[in-house]
Amino acid sequence: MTTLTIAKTIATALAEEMERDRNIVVLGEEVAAFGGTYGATQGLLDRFGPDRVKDTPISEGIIAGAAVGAAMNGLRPVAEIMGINFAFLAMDMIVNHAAKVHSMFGGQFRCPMVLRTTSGGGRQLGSTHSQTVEHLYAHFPGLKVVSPSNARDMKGLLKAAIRTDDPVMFVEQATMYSEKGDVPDDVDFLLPIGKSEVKREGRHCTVVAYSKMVGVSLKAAAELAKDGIECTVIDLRTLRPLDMDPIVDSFKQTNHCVTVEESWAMYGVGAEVAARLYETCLDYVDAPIKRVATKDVPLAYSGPLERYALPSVDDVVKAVRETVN
Amino acid sequence: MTTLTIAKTIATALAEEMERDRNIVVLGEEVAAFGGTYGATQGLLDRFGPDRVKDTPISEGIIAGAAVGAAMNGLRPVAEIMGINFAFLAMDMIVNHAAKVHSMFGGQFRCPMVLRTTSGGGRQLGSTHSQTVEHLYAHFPGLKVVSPSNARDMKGLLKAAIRTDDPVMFVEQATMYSEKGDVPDDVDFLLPIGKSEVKREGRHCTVVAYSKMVGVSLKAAAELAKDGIECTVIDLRTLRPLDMDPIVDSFKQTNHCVTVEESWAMYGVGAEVAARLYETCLDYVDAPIKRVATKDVPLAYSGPLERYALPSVDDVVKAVRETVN
Amino acid sequence: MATTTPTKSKRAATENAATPLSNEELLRLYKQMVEIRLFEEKCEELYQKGKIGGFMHLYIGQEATGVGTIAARRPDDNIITGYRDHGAALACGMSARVAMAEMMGRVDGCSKGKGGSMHLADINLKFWGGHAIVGAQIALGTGLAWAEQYKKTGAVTLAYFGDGASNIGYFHESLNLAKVWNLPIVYICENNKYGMWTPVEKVSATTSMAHKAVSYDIPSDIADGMDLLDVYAKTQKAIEHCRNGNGPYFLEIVTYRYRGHSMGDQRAYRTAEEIKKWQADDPIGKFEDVLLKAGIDPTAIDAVDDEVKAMIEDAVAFADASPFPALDEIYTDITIE
Amino acid sequence: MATTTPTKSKRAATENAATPLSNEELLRLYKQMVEIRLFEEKCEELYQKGKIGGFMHLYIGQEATGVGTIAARRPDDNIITGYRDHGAALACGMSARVAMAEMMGRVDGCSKGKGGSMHLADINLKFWGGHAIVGAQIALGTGLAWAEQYKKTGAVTLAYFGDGASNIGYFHESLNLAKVWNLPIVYICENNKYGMWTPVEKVSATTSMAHKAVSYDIPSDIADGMDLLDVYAKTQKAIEHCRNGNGPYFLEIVTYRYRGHSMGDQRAYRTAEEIKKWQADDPIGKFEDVLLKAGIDPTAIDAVDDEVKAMIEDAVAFADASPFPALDEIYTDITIE
Ligand SMILES: Cc1ncc(C[n+]2csc(CCOP(=O)(O)OP(=O)(O)O)c2C)c(N)n1
Ligand SMILES: Cc1ncc(C[n+]2csc(CCOP(=O)(O)OP(=O)(O)O)c2C)c(N)n1
Ligand SMILES: [Mg+2]
Ligand SMILES: [Mg+2]
Repeated sequence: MTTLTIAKTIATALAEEMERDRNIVVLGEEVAAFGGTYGATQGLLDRFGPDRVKDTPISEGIIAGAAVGAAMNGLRPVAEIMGINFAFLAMDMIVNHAAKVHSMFGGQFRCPMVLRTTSGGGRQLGSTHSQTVEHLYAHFPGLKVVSPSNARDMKGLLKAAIRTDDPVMFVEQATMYSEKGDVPDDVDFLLPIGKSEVKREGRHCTVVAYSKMVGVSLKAAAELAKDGIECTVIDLRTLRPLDMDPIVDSFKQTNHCVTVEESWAMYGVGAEVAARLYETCLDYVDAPIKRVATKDVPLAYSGPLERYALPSVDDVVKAVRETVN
Repeated sequence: MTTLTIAKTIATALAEEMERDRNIVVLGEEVAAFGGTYGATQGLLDRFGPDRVKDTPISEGIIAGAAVGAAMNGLRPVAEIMGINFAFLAMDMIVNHAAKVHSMFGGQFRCPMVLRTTSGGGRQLGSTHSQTVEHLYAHFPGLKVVSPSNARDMKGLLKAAIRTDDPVMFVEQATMYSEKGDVPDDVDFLLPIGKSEVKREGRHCTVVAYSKMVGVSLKAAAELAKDGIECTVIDLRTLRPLDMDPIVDSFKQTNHCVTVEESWAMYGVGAEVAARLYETCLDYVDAPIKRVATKDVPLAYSGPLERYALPSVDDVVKAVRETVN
Repeated sequence: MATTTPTKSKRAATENAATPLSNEELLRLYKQMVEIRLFEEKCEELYQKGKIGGFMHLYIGQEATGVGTIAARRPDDNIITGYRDHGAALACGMSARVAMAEMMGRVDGCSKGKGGSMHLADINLKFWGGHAIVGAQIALGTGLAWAEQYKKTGAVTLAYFGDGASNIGYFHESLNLAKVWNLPIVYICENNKYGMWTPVEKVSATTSMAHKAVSYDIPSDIADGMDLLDVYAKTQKAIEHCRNGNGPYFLEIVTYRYRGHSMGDQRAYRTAEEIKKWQADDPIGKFEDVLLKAGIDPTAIDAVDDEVKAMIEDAVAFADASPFPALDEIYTDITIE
Repeated sequence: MATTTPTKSKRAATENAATPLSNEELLRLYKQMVEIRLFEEKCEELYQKGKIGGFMHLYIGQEATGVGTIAARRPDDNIITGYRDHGAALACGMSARVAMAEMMGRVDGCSKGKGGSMHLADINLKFWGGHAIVGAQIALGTGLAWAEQYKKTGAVTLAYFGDGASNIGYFHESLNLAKVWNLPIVYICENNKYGMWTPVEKVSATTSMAHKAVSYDIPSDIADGMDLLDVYAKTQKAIEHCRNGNGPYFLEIVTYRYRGHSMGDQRAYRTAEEIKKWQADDPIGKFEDVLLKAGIDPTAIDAVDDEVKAMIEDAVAFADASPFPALDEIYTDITIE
């Protein structure tokens, strides 16, 4: 176990995997010479050389396109798109090609690639640079969408993403890179893609979150515990496939649920989780499931406005209180 | 009242609006010289000339980009993207620019544009050409997303979309262009954007659908009526803003609901409708809300496979039966 | 030849032209072109009968492009193209049976009936499809080429696209990256003068596709798509350039499609004269003359025609006998794990 | 001048160079450049103090580009640029007060604090922003130009973008459309040699941005971005070309940013020598010489420096006194209806 920042964890996981498999290559804007905008590819160029670690032009379409084509043809690219807000420019390649070359040609082609990108608000970047939209990709069969909540999970899930033969969107919350955590040293430390995990147990309310909102939910749970309200906090970790099992198990005990996501609620993750929970557990529902999300507005630059729009620990506390009462 | 195909209805509505307002211009691939792939812009070039009706290169990014820029600068473009599957190539322009130039600059700019496109499967076009993904756009505040279910609504809503000062995604189901309906002749016939409509009334189950699935649901309702199961069928018509009022009203009577959509269920429209319904009407729920949708697979070319994956009248009948029992 | 489309061979050649190909090879390429022509005519018929669905784009008139370029490849060189892909599939060596079964959505199709006309592919032939999002194959091909460069195989990638596709963003991003990374790829623009119903000059800043390579400092050439030998020679040169590590190459092939953009295209966007003019220059008729000039016996040519005719009938019978996939097949091939 | 960044004026000019501008005009443009320089230095300071947030990209070193090009526009010509937009905003006539209030997220900012550093704009100045998705402004500008053509106003659009942005798909699709539609737009590539930390030659097929216009048959020119008069003259020519109905024009302006890509950029991707070399050619210092050569009194120049210094202080005071927007402001300006 070593204490690492998330940025360092990612760089380490990438290095370990590249060491193991020569077909793994890394590409993206600023990933090579300067180790990534957020330092998540630091050291790879020095260690693996310019054939395996490649800076690209500002051309999101071909970053994804080159990755898909190379993945079809035997490589295992890990492409970085600097932010999910720019990934719209690569979206055709991701949802129409990465997600489909396997199925559309009857299984002939494979697309073992990982597309790493960052998501989330909270940095005063204005409305085009602050979105949380990974669930849009999770709509598409053929893709896997992973978004871990801490350093340890980053390692286990990134390595699993690189090793799977399917295309994976791997989404990192942009304000979390400097967060530290204890990370297993095992070079084969893997976490299963498609498994939610209970991060805290409690009997009054089931809180479902992923990525940064897991931390927010855990803080809220700690707060609520002071008043005797005990929450189970479940980390989805993967948006496709979506694992409802631990949520259903918990909900059958708590009979209350709050979902927490950094995206807008409308057509979001909370809606899907809630709809599924009602489908399977209607008899256990004691109160409407509440969704905590970013307010339904574009995020403004001005600090106070942005903070007001984003979901906070207080929002979660309030939602849980309202639900359990 | 005149009986028109949907294609002709759209062409007529466009012509009427262009007659009324010289700032309305039409652009897109094949929209001018040959009146659109589906004939929905037939006759416009002859009538309004090449300055107002413009064929473009195959460049989805600049089709949308030129429309947004021109809309900011005083025109009211109606852009056509040949299919929503190609609109991924314009998605940055739509969600990061059309949806945001008004808010991000504090209200200085306006973006009165309509982006018309087609959606849906059922034509054996394979998995990249058969998707139903308009709700992805409806995730974004700043946009309006409209998708009518019949000729009359096409006219009223397209005209309203053209007249609103906000950017609108206007989504037409591609197999419906030759469907006929009675269309009011009134050149000022408008339907409100953001209002769901009851298309049939019944007391046993509330069926919520939009676009082509309204027709499918109405057929199912007729079928069910033979067995004494009476459905209310509600047409969402607009995915953003989403009007829940008639759904809530109906559900309070029927206590049962089935949602029907042509997209995949996961993170789809049914999930949002269900989540909201439970939020406001939990005490009225007699059975889990069922979601009918395309099976969670990429659509195959082969006819039998495609038909099997798409939602059918039978699927709706079955879902309603299961719900009310 | 046996086609119903006029090919205008005069069967009266006199000169004895030297070609870089043996007579056997000439006959093989002739056969491929005839196979494509007859396959396409059969598809047209089957589409009208409702046996084939979806969007279908015929290659009639462009046969020398697919056959002439692919003849110049090494078997491990990659081929990737757009939805107008029947010609490339057959020229790569896909059997008409398997191609036809795919056209008809059957389980014995190359993609198990899941892809259809626009998505033919065979990984064993290094034929990577058939992609129907305009221009996407330019980007995918760039990725294929990158993988070969990385693996140091010496294989070159041939990425085909239309004049219309050259206007899309993928084109720009691909050519730029290929030049910067010095990738072994030949970008082949099949300039058939129209994208759907729109003539090149109405939507492109330049009517010369080769001119589009200038800004990237990528060398280019223009081949006569009605002349298989010209196509072949220029493709050889292009592939050599890439194989020798000189980076990407751009080849414009000027050609023409006799049929509409896709089935059901009845629009009057071109004149009968224009079509006739090009048909007078038919790539198959023209190549027949080459064969005759090379001294190949007319009866040998007739024999090929008959053989191909039988092959196509056999392919239809095969496809017709092949079942539709089981419904549960929709749940397979989505993800691997 | 009063900046802390070396500008290297020698204040010892002897020749009496003729310029196309009056002395009054020269002083006005000098003042604009100094205003930008001091505004940027102040922003740097305020960012370090935490008064400004987000990503911030300074224009120091590139002043002659913004000022020299915009000086050549008619007031109704459109300006649109990327996130490195402070210079264009001020050169368009936005008051430092309003710009600074926006930088600090205050209600009196040009975008009510909603846009911040990357999204300055003023519709009344026909300054259309500040857009932070790389290259999007190339497409938006093309749309602005189309509207002017349609309305027959004679107004020309100036769309600015970086060397890095020229590699994105929007660039290709925009230039092609502008040529086909004959739009009145000057594409202005501010080639400052780097996109973030990556030098042009590492990511672009050609190091000459003007060369990128060749494929579209769009005429182009290259201006020395350290020389305001050269920029001004070449922009005039470009705008004239467009105003006369000759379609798009491409102008590469070779320039340099002294600071990092954005605040907090500490990477060592260029040498101190390189930066010094460019600073020796500082656009403001150089232009000071022009003023002196034109016979302008050094004390007049000093007076401008002092005036601008006071202006910037006043702008900061104004912005600091302006309140943050009310929280409910998040619900406004989303849609109109
Ligand atoms: C991104 C995208 N936009 C539009 C279409 C619709 N479309 C299919 S083929 C085509 C014309 C392409 O013309 P060209 O590239 O010249 O190829 P050709 O058909 O002539 O072989 C269009 C517009 C598409 N499939 N994908
Ligand atoms: C589509 C997109 N990709 C990536 C980014 C991140 N990014 C912001 S600025 C920049 C560099 C742009 O360089 P250049 O165009 O040369 O402009 P300069 O900063 O030098 O003025 C990058 C990669 C972005 N904002 N948008
Ligand atoms: Mg063509
Ligand atoms: Mg630059």
